[in-house]
Amino acid sequence: MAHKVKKAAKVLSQRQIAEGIFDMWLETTIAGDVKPGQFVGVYPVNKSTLLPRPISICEVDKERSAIRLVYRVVGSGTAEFALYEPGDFIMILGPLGNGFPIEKAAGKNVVVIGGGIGVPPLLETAKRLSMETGDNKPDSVSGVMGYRNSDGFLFDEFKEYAQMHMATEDGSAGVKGNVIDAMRQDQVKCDVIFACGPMPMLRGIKAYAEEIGAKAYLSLEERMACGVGACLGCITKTKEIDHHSKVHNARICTDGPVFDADDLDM
Amino acid sequence: MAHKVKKAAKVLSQRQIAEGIFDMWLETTIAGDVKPGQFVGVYPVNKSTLLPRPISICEVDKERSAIRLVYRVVGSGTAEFALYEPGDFIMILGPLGNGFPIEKAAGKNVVVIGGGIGVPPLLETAKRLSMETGDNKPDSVSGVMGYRNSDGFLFDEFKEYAQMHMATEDGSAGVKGNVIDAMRQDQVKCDVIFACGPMPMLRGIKAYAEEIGAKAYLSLEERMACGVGACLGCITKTKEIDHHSKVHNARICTDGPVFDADDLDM
Amino acid sequence: MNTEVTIAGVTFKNPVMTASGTFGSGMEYSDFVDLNRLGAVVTKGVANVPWPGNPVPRVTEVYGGMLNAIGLQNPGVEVFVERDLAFLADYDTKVIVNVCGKSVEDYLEVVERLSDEKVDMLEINVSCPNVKEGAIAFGQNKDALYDITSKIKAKAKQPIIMKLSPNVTSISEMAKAAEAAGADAISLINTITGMKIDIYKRQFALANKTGGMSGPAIKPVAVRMVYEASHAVNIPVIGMGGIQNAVDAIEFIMAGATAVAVGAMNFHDPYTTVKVVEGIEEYMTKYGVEEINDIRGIV
Amino acid sequence: MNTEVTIAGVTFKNPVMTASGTFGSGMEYSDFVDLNRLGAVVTKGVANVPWPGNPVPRVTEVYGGMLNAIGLQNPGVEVFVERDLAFLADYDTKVIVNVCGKSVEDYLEVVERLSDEKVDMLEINVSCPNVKEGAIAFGQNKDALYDITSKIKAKAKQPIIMKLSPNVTSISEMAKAAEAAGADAISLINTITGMKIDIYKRQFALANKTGGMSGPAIKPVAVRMVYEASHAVNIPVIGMGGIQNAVDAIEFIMAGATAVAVGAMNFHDPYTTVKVVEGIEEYMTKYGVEEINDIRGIV
Ligand SMILES: Cc1cc2nc3c(=O)[nH]c(=O)nc-3n(C[C@H](O)[C@H](O)[C@H](O)COP(=O)(O)OP(=O)(O)OC[C@H]3O[C@@H](n4cnc5c(N)ncnc54)[C@H](O)[C@@H]3O)c2cc1C
Ligand SMILES: Cc1cc2nc3c(=O)[nH]c(=O)nc-3n(C[C@H](O)[C@H](O)[C@H](O)COP(=O)(O)OP(=O)(O)OC[C@H]3O[C@@H](n4cnc5c(N)ncnc54)[C@H](O)[C@@H]3O)c2cc1C
Ligand SMILES: Cc1cc2nc3c(=O)[nH]c(=O)nc-3n(C[C@H](O)[C@H](O)[C@H](O)COP(=O)(O)O)c2cc1C
Ligand SMILES: Cc1cc2nc3c(=O)[nH]c(=O)nc-3n(C[C@H](O)[C@H](O)[C@H](O)COP(=O)(O)O)c2cc1C
Ligand code: FES
Ligand code: FES
Repeated sequence: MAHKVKKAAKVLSQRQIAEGIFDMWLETTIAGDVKPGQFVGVYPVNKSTLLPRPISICEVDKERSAIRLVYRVVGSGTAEFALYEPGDFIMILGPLGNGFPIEKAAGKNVVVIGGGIGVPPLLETAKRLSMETGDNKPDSVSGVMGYRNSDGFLFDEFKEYAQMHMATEDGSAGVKGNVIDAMRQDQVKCDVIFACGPMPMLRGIKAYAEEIGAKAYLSLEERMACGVGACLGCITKTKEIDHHSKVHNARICTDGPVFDADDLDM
Repeated sequence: MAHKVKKAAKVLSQRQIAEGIFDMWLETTIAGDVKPGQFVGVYPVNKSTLLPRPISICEVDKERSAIRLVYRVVGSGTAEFALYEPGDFIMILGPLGNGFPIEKAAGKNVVVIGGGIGVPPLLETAKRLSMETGDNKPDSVSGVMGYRNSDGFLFDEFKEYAQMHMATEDGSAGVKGNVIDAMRQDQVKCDVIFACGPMPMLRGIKAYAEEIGAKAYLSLEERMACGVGACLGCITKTKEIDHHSKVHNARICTDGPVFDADDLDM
Repeated sequence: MNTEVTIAGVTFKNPVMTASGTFGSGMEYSDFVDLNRLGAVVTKGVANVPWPGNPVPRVTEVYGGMLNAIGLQNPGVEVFVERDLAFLADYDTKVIVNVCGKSVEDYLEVVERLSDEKVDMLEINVSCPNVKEGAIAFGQNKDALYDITSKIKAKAKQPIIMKLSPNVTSISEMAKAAEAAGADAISLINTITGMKIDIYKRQFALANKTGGMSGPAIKPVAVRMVYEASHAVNIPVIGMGGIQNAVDAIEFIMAGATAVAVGAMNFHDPYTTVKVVEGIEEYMTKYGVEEINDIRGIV
Repeated sequence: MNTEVTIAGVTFKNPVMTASGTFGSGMEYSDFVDLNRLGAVVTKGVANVPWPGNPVPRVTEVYGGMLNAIGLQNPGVEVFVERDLAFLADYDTKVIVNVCGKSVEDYLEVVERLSDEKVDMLEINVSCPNVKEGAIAFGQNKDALYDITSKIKAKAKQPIIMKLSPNVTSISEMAKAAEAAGADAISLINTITGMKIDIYKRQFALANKTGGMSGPAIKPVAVRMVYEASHAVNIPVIGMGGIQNAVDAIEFIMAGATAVAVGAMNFHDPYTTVKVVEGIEEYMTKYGVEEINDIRGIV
């Protein structure tokens, strides 16, 4: 696992890609050894806020030594991030978390499923899955993304790597309904699932995976303080006594954010 | 007295004029009605610090609707100020305080005396005094500035308005010693004194004024919170029961910063 | 939309007050704020005779707030009545006078002197950490608090608010003692005792060594205490401590406060009080809150 | 220049420790920090059996700090000894184990289990505000504190540090009770109880409703309490609360602390502890301080 560091990163670009959703590229040596599904902690400059904001790594560009963050403005930290301009330096902590177990998809039909602001980490995941097969946009890699409406941020970019399906809450694009509705309706081939999104969606996916006999790996969210496994702030309930806590509490920031759905008590 | 406001001001220029001393012009409507010796409260952006920093108005340019602040970097606030660049907006509160009673110098020999970072407010004071006489650099207006060493920031600018004398602690320029030494040595004509600087200097001036039978008006400093007379943080001991507190405590931010030396219990 | 709140029979046009000692008698902030917009002006503490307060430095800044050790400097109740109450009489806002003293008798003298003055309520400061005698001693011991409260209640013509100190093990116990002794309301929190040392000068930042801490940094402690106190008693609670904006004010109201006060943030932004009033109105409109009382203690 | 300090016969290479619960068992921060540079690693609280802690959300941010309600989740002393103590054994730093429990017996069981382990000192946490039983109950009542301290002292093989709660009326009284009962040192402050409410969701930010506040926002309260406590007792005081850098650490030392601990700021900057060590060395060099002990309590 890559050594974790806190260090300055340089903003390369920043643009708004949908209502309240921003897309920022950062130049950082952290880019050197990132697994898809890992995240970084971004520190606001505003000194009334001291904790890092966990943001998933959406894409990696090793050549430029850069990572891409796609984030929604929801509070003071993300509002500040949206003001950064190319050339600004910001502090980040990472790489954090375990990432998706790409190797578990080898030779299988794999589906990346994202919901809302859970979509971003699946882009690099889809890219790696596609790379692993050696094919360009292989048949065995599918993607199902759920959005509120037809803004479908990042959706087109996935098309380079996977067979894509969309679900929207308001039915304004793709299948009306949630990602499971789209899976069923579009009969998406599925042995292994990599998913990130809101808790109800993840619960639905776990149930769906059990139903169809697929393996699901889910990326969870929780309020974090340290991001490195020290504070025990960000736990999720596990079925078995986990290796670290001995009390069915895995740390999302270090034991996760990606968990085998079978291990979770959701 | 001008209405006090808190509002945004635009940085017009910023430059370093001596070791650790910065000179910043701000565009602000506050410039419209400033008395020399008044000050503004400057709010740092850093949210760990919420209180305004009192900084004297060094010069006023009514045409550009601008004020000039000359300040020494001593802590987090002033360090932040030094980073501002033309075009930045900052929040200021003002105009604050009473200012020097220019009218008391009418027809008299007046000396403006500044020590260290007490020099700045005397520049606008000297300018107004000179204007009042109707003369250019009148004989009746003198200035004595005390510095640690020969950096003598602002000294040359005073020469346009007053007969100038310098004292330096290390003797590297002007009279070696303090401002009183320079007053005596250069036999500066003196009926009225307007002074700002460190407490020991002000005490010395009060004694000197008594000795030579001159009137002295002293600008004082104290830690401030509100800057508008509400918190009672910034008091100085007065000889008589003052009009506001009824307990010999005048508020430097509103009853001052300029006091008749005769009223002070220093 | 109705922002009115009533405390002990006194109706305030909105729940936003000034915190004692941070707003002078209103005069100092009238350049910035239309006092008529405020629920109440709470004045700086006043004693029976003029108090000189503590030596300077009296104020210093800390992370997200400040320490003060003013030491209750005040011109005495006579000057206060003639000057400050006279000034406030011209405004359409309620007037709450904050009262301090070194002994029970001191307090009673002020309370009696104010009996026939145009004062809506009295706030009894038994929680100032910056004076050696009286003040906080009454606020850190529940028997002493009970005693002084009942004596003041017996003499006061106006309803009394007991202002509690956060420097206690159990705020609920103190709130209950005040209620049992007849207080009409309680207000909290006063400042938390703190200290700052200048490591370069190797001396205390304040002449008084310790000072009372206020500002956004203390808000979580204040919200918790308002929640605990409002669950311990049936009298109204006026909440304060670090309020910066309407969001903070509403947080206190949801924790159980009937009204709120803005203190140190006036120094950061002299328009804070009115912005809080406006922000509460916006929140109520946006989220369809008809009565401000409907969200009190809602969590 | 000598940065060594000695507490109850244990000599630390420098006065900088980690605050319990903010540094795991050192493992989690060893990516960032050379543990050999620290005066001591103070571990997360450990109980006789595994504790699941509180439901999430367990952490939330506040102005200049955070609230936590972890609820002392821990894997129990057995796993702790095998895994965490084994890990720490490889480092040249002192090991202080933070001990928690619901009853006096719980504490004693842990203390006895650790008797023969490679542990330099025990820090007894009687001040965690986030668990319903035990913990803070012992830290808010001086008789209970005396009782548990003397019982633990009687059984402990290693010197004991009593970790005090700031949620009390008089920290001096608590410090004296701990000293009288035989504590070898005291550490303070633990977190201050706070609350945060989300006014849009109309619910508490933490599942536990209240949480313990830490971070720079609490520093003035912590410095004041360290000053008061160190003037009330003759045993050494370990100071903590909001330390961000060497300036803060030296402030605590000048207030009377023999050693200091860095807590929540590790989350802001994982290199904080080592930066504090280096900053203290720089200060001592620059200002000609030969012995760190020379500036202790200097104000
Ligand atoms: C592993 C992980 C990956 C994430 N990836 C992304 C992403 O790629 N894009 C994106 O837009 N958002 C992502 N989030 C959510 C993101 O962290 C929050 O939206 C953000 O922290 C909010 O910060 P704020 O200051 O704007 O809001 P505030 O509400 O002001 O934040 C206050 C505090 O709460 C914490 N916080 C708030 N919301 C969350 C949350 N949902 N999860 C964890 N902590 C939270 C913040 O870290 C901060 O400490 C991720 C969260 C986690 C846990
Ligand atoms: C009426 C008046 C006029 C002044 N004019 C000037 C000027 O023209 N140029 C200049 O360089 N300095 C001036 N000062 C001093 C200046 O206010 C302080 O140097 C400045 O506030 C330091 O802020 P800081 O954040 O850099 O330092 P910090 O020490 O970090 O300041 C922390 C706090 O202390 C207050 N403070 C610190 N030093 C002083 C001080 N000496 N007086 C009052 N409050 C202080 C700050 O306002 C702030 O609240 C003046 C002070 C007063 C009272
Ligand atoms: C400078 C200053 C002076 C104060 N004077 C008084 C006072 O005279 N009487 C009183 O009851 N409280 C006094 N207080 C306490 C405030 O009224 C308030 O309870 C406290 O500051 C917390 O609120 P805040 O964080 O919004 O400032 C004073 C506070 C400050 C900052
Ligand atoms: C997440 C977290 C967990 C903590 N766990 C413990 C604990 O297990 N035992 C303990 O005695 N103190 C615990 N504390 C308190 C700290 O050790 C410290 O006393 C407090 O946070 C103040 O220091 P700080 O402001 O530097 O964080 C914890 C604090 C935090 C923030
Ligand atoms: S955020 Fe601290 S353990 Fe995960
Ligand atoms: S700074 Fe508040 S009265 Fe002067």
